[in-house]
Amino acid sequence: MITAAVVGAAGYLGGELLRILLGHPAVRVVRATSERLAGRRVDGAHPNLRGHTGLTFRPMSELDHYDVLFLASRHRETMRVLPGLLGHADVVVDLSGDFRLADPELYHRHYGVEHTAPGLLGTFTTGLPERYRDRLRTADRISVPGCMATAGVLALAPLAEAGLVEGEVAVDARTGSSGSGASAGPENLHAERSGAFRVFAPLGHRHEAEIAQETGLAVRMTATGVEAVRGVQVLCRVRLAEGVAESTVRAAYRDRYRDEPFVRVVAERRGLYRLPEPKILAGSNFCDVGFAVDGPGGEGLLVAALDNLVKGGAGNAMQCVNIRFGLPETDGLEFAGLHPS
Amino acid sequence: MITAAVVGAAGYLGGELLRILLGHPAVRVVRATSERLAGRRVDGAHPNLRGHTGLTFRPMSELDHYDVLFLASRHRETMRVLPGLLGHADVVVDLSGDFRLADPELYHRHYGVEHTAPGLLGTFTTGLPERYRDRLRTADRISVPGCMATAGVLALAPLAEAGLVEGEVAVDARTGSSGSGASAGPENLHAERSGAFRVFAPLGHRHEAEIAQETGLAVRMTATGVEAVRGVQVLCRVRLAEGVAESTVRAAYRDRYRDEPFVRVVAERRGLYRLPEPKILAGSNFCDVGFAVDGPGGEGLLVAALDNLVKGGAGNAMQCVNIRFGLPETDGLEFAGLHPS
Amino acid sequence: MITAAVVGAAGYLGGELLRILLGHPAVRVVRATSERLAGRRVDGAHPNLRGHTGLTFRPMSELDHYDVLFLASRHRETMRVLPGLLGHADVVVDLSGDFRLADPELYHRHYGVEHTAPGLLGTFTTGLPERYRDRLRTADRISVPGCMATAGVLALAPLAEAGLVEGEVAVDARTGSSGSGASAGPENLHAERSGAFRVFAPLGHRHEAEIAQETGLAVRMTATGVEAVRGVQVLCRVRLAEGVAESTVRAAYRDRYRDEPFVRVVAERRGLYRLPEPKILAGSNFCDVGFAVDGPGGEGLLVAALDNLVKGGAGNAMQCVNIRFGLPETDGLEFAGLHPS
Amino acid sequence: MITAAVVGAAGYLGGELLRILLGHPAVRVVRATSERLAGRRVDGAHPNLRGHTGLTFRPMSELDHYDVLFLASRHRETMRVLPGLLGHADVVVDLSGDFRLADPELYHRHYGVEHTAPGLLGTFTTGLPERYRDRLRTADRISVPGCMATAGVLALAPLAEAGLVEGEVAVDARTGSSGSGASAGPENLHAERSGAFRVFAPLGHRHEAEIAQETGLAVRMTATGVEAVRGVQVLCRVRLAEGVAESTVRAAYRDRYRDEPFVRVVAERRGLYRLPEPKILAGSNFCDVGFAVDGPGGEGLLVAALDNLVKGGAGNAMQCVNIRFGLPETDGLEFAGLHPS
Amino acid sequence: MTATECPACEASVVVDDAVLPNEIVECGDCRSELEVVTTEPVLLALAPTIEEDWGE
Amino acid sequence: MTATECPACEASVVVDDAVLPNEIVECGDCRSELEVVTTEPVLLALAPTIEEDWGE
Ligand SMILES: NC(=O)c1ccc[n+]([C@@H]2O[C@H](COP(=O)([O-])OP(=O)(O)OC[C@H]3O[C@@H](n4cnc5c(N)ncnc54)[C@H](OP(=O)(O)O)[C@@H]3O)[C@@H](O)[C@H]2O)c1
Ligand SMILES: NC(=O)c1ccc[n+]([C@@H]2O[C@H](COP(=O)([O-])OP(=O)(O)OC[C@H]3O[C@@H](n4cnc5c(N)ncnc54)[C@H](OP(=O)(O)O)[C@@H]3O)[C@@H](O)[C@H]2O)c1
Ligand SMILES: NC(=O)c1ccc[n+]([C@@H]2O[C@H](COP(=O)([O-])OP(=O)(O)OC[C@H]3O[C@@H](n4cnc5c(N)ncnc54)[C@H](OP(=O)(O)O)[C@@H]3O)[C@@H](O)[C@H]2O)c1
Ligand SMILES: NC(=O)c1ccc[n+]([C@@H]2O[C@H](COP(=O)([O-])OP(=O)(O)OC[C@H]3O[C@@H](n4cnc5c(N)ncnc54)[C@H](OP(=O)(O)O)[C@@H]3O)[C@@H](O)[C@H]2O)c1
Ligand SMILES: [Zn+2]
Ligand SMILES: [Zn+2]
Repeated sequence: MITAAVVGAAGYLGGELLRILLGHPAVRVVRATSERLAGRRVDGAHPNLRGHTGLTFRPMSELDHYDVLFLASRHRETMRVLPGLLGHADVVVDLSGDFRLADPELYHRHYGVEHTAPGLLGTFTTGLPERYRDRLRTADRISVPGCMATAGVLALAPLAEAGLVEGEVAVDARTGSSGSGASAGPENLHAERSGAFRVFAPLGHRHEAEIAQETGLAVRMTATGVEAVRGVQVLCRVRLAEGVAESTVRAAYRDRYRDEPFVRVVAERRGLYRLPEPKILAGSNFCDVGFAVDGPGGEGLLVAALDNLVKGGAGNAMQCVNIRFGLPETDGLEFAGLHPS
Repeated sequence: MITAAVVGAAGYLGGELLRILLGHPAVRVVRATSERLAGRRVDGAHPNLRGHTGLTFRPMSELDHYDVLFLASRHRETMRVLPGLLGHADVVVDLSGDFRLADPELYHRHYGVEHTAPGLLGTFTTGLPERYRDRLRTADRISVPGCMATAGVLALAPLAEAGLVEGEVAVDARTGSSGSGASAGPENLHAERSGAFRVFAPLGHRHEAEIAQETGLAVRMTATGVEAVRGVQVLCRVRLAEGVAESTVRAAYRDRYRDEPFVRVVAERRGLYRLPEPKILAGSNFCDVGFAVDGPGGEGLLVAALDNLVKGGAGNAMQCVNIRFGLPETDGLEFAGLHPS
Repeated sequence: MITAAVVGAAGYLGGELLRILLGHPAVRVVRATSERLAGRRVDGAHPNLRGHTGLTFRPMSELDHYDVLFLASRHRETMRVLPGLLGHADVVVDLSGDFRLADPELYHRHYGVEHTAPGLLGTFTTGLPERYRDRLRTADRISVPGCMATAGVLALAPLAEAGLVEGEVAVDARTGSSGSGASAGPENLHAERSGAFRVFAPLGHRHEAEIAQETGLAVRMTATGVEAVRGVQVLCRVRLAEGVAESTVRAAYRDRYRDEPFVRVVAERRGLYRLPEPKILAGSNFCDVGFAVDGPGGEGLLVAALDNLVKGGAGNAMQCVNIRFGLPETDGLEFAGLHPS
Repeated sequence: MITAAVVGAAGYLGGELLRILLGHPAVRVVRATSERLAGRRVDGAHPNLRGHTGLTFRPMSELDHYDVLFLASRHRETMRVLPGLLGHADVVVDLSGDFRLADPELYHRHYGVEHTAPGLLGTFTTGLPERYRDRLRTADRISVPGCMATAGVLALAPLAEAGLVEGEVAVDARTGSSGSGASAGPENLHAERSGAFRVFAPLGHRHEAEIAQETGLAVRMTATGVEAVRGVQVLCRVRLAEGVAESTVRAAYRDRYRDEPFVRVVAERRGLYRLPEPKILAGSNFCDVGFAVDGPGGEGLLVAALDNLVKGGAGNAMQCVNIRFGLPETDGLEFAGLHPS
Repeated sequence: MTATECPACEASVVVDDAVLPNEIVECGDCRSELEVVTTEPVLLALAPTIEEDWGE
Repeated sequence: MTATECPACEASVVVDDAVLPNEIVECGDCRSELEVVTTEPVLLALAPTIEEDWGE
């Protein structure tokens, strides 16, 4: 059995990691840290885990050595603790935003503070199997992309890589409330957040930089909080290159994702669920991608959806670790999602 | 114009009072207090009031003298400040729970602290027009009942007053998240509260005492937080007295509420909305009441619904003040509610 | 008193018209038609109107003559019945989509059928007070714009009219379920529609044509159904003209809407509700508009929100009729909206 | 591999059965019937199954022979088709209500029609492992209880079996919209059902009879539809027998369910999730049960929660089949549920 | 089983050999309803579909 | 590891041998916070808890 520990295990992403790890056939979670809840039972913070674990949270100071260590602590704080934790595991997987951007300048611009460990930035492999599967097989430091960034990259990659789009991309992201984590303030009070259409990032959302870094495209990104707990959907408005028709677009998606276990192409002409939406993805590791296009050389709308805590975080991290340890890529990630839900 | 001030105006009930007062043809709001937001614009805390008022919050220390002063501050705190504010208005209307129970012992039992102004308890008139309209015409101190208590009392009164029920009443209340106010903790975080069926008071909810006090019945009360922002619904399970049939029950409701401007009897045999529910009452001052009964002498289920911030608080207070100042009882309270919503 | 009749009164927009008209100080509703529900009480279909009206639905065949006749029947059907109803009222207000587009070709393209009364198209005045107040004072045939179109036009007008934007506009609209009306199919089943992020019009939504017609801009429009019953929000992505800075944009909005009773400019730097969202607008006739812009000559995101059944339909129609009959423009439309809600 | 077929596979319960069966290590689904959708892909009706199956629906007339046949067709219709299907499988599992009540009179009273196959009623074993595990090991005809009945029975069984309660039980059930199935009418239109507190069965809900049959108690049952897609919660108000204290109640629950893989006792003094609620159970096969009690001999409130489509239907059926075929009882049912959700 | 091309999206559609003219099959990629025009060789045409109306 | 009884619900609570007086442990059944009063033998007392206020 592979031994695993989770830092920041009291948060939403930490809880999701625990859920997935506890159901994994080849991994044993042996440590879950929380400073605030040290000494308390894990299933107090994560009531879905009742009956699945008797673990209690421990402080970070009590970490031993593990095969793999996941960090699900807050961005801006993670860069301070991660350097001191590298010795505690063979493989370190960071889910915060702190080691995603290769360029410390860009980090400063998007996170508003200086990076405190810029020297480590170049040492992480991006935890996106659909682009870096080979490198992940041997990576010892993995940085999992942001939830909206993952959706945006997976929507754009087939066309961007094949040179089928031109110019700037406008990304319109929508997200549920769990994306803000468990320690959120008054903006996440139920009476205020419920039924919201909150344009919290009208221009220049932070994941813009991640998507640009991965696709090579100029990206403008808007983000809105809507009524949902889990779920991210992105709409990418692109201009198709000269002569590119719908059949070319469809073929590009089909070919790019044919062998991917967790990307489905959804662009249907009938039925209620013609394009990707997160409603049917809660708990599942799928990222559904789809598209609609005008006539050749016209406009395209590319759509992706995922569960921010799964393919947008903990599930994606698990998939990377499965790859790294040579395990079946879908281990621990078999849940299909619910309909209706 | 009648001058009015609102203490605790930054809270949810305070905001609702301001909305109603600003639309009232015969009242002018001249003061809104908040300690925390003193100096800030009122429409910052209550964005629905943009374009309706230019008021800023002021601290309580700056209160002058008004025709009517509403207190919408927290229970347990209100009993400390209210005595010092009595001189600031001809009529004082308290919406907190602090002056509802006549008996300080009962207060202690239900609020967990000693009452700090027990001598004032007997000086308040209960702000329930359907029971105390006459007294309210001359009352200078009014204590508005709790939202679930109002619903429970209005559901039970027609049968209790006519002696048509027997034994103990089991009240099952369901409430939206605004009932906890704007300053709530982690239990009101959107991701935790959304979609909840939270039995937060399995036995012995605090409004039990108010309902018992008003109806003379033995009351057992359970309360559950469900997915809604506004809205309270209560189900009262009663045993009908010997020989009481549905027609008697219906007649009792009809007669009791025939002339009430804000109570509607809803017990229909067709349609989607056969019994009262808060979905169509948001923003309106109606309390809808209805019933279903078994054969004579059998069981009865009495149902009431209202908007906790309106008939369950600010609207009811307004109705009392209209009565007190000899104004048309529906002034400021004309909004019909929305369908669908 | 002005006499009014509503055709299609059993639908959602019809119900909303009735609610507003019943609360109007200078109008008396004397007729509400429904074919399906002829003979049934109006408050059976619209339970919020219990206690406000004793009207029953009548078939269209029983229409007399009224000062004003509102049509809230289905698009594609309205063009068939409207010609025969023109004689029944001095002023006819159509809320369907059938008389909005001046060009029958465009109608065919967007509604998929030939227009059956093309000769009447040119005879309607667009029911948008913010653009046609003067013409509306004497208009006898008024066609109220679509809900998303109204939002889009009000968001864009200040910049479009002043020539501050360039090139194509990308409009991203989000809408609640009441926008589909009361007679919808399986796509509106609660279990399917709840929590949806349904991109039902990825490219080329029908209101594109209305917005283009009103603003003179090239418009591309996407529409998504999200979790809400009422409410529309549009995000318009524009390119600002050379040298146009935020201060110019803000001034343009301020000046354009300074005297408008139902448009508020909302673009704040603090607080939870910085940009327009429909959450606080249910039942109110406001359209809130706001913006965020990049540096001079950069990108702009223009946002508008409204209640699709009020400013997006019945309320807007009422405002037009108030203008037409020389009544105070806010009569019947005073409801401020709720917070929280 | 065990071969399985699902009749009524286009419905909500049918879809849930398919999801569970497709993830089961020892079962192969070889047939899914639908009359309405014969010829269409299964993942068109159940979009969560995209990528999990290429099956198409077939009509019932094309059924072969299987190890196990599940019926998830409508009640009142199932009793007509089931007799003709008994020959198509070694084990038949019915999820409709048609073979749950032993007494055809009772069926008539609760379903409003004569039973058409009364002779078969006595041949079914009740599909509740917590009560009939031993019989299920050899049962060839299994009738799975109703979703609210399962919750009610599991809440009451520990006290009822031990004689710790007295007199009549009042059951208050709350349910999400998926409980009405995929073919529901206008009452399930999103705009009408959303945010509802719909007391659709004020007295005498049909599952009353099932609970009474299983517990031997006199049961009165009320049911309310609340805002949720999945999820059932029941509150059972009981009178404790003389001298029964909280510790006795807790011990009774603990002992009764100690070895049950899918029942958890949840009655906590701290935290947000102190009593059972369905919010964290979507997709999982758990039924959580809990309680709150007054002093000895006082009142008790017993609470149970489950996902109506899983432990309330398809998951429970799977658990029974696992038992019947000697498979690990948790096979196919490992999903832990999500938090937050 | 015969593989042919979806006229809507060019995906490969596998059709049962027993298929009859006028029967409706479904494309697994774009979910178009396809009408079998001829069977030897199998030729598919897009069947007409009704647009859903999301109203306003 | 020592097993002792929860003073709130009588469930068995397993306490680490290294536990110190005044430390807080949690009952797995009822989730009461329990304060360690003495360690030899281990004696637990109910720690005071604050009620959540669901307001109205
Ligand atoms: N949420 C998402 O969808 C998502 C997706 C991808 C990436 N991420 C990233 O992953 C990281 C963790 O995200 P998250 O959403 O899991 O954050 P979170 O729920 O806020 O948890 C982060 C940390 O905050 C502390 N915390 C949790 N609940 C708290 C509470 N109620 N009060 C005070 N502190 C509390 C915990 O640390 P202690 O217990 O040690 O104090 C926890 O480890 C962030 O860097 C985020 O950017 C999030
Ligand atoms: N909510 C209901 O449905 C309802 C119904 C009937 C009666 N009541 C009773 O009415 C009273 C007020 O209820 P409420 O629901 O309006 O309470 P609330 O929203 O919590 O407001 C109460 C006070 O808390 C302060 N406050 C508001 N928001 C805050 C924040 N975000 N952070 C910190 N402090 C904040 C304000 O005082 P400062 O600004 O001065 O600090 C405010 O006056 C209570 O006694 C309640 O029991 C409530
Ligand atoms: N909903 C909006 O947000 C909105 C906004 C602006 C404009 N509009 C436009 O206004 C018009 C009316 O819209 P709407 O949303 O009010 O439509 P609706 O609710 O579907 O009502 C339209 C008509 O359908 C019939 N109807 C209503 N409920 C029905 C049911 N359950 N079953 C069968 N028929 C039923 C009624 O006619 P009978 O009773 O005579 O059969 C009714 O007049 C449309 O042209 C729409 O495009 C709608
Ligand atoms: N829903 C629950 O929570 C639940 C729980 C326990 C037991 N049950 C019981 O299980 C049985 C099935 O329940 P269910 O909720 O799955 O029912 P459902 O979704 O209504 O499906 C029942 C049948 O109705 C047909 N159908 C499905 N969707 C339809 C549509 N849109 N239009 C027309 N027909 C459609 C299908 O048969 P064809 O495709 O062959 O026409 C399907 O097999 C019932 O007897 C119910 O009492 C339900
Ligand atoms: Zn195709
Ligand atoms: Zn305990």
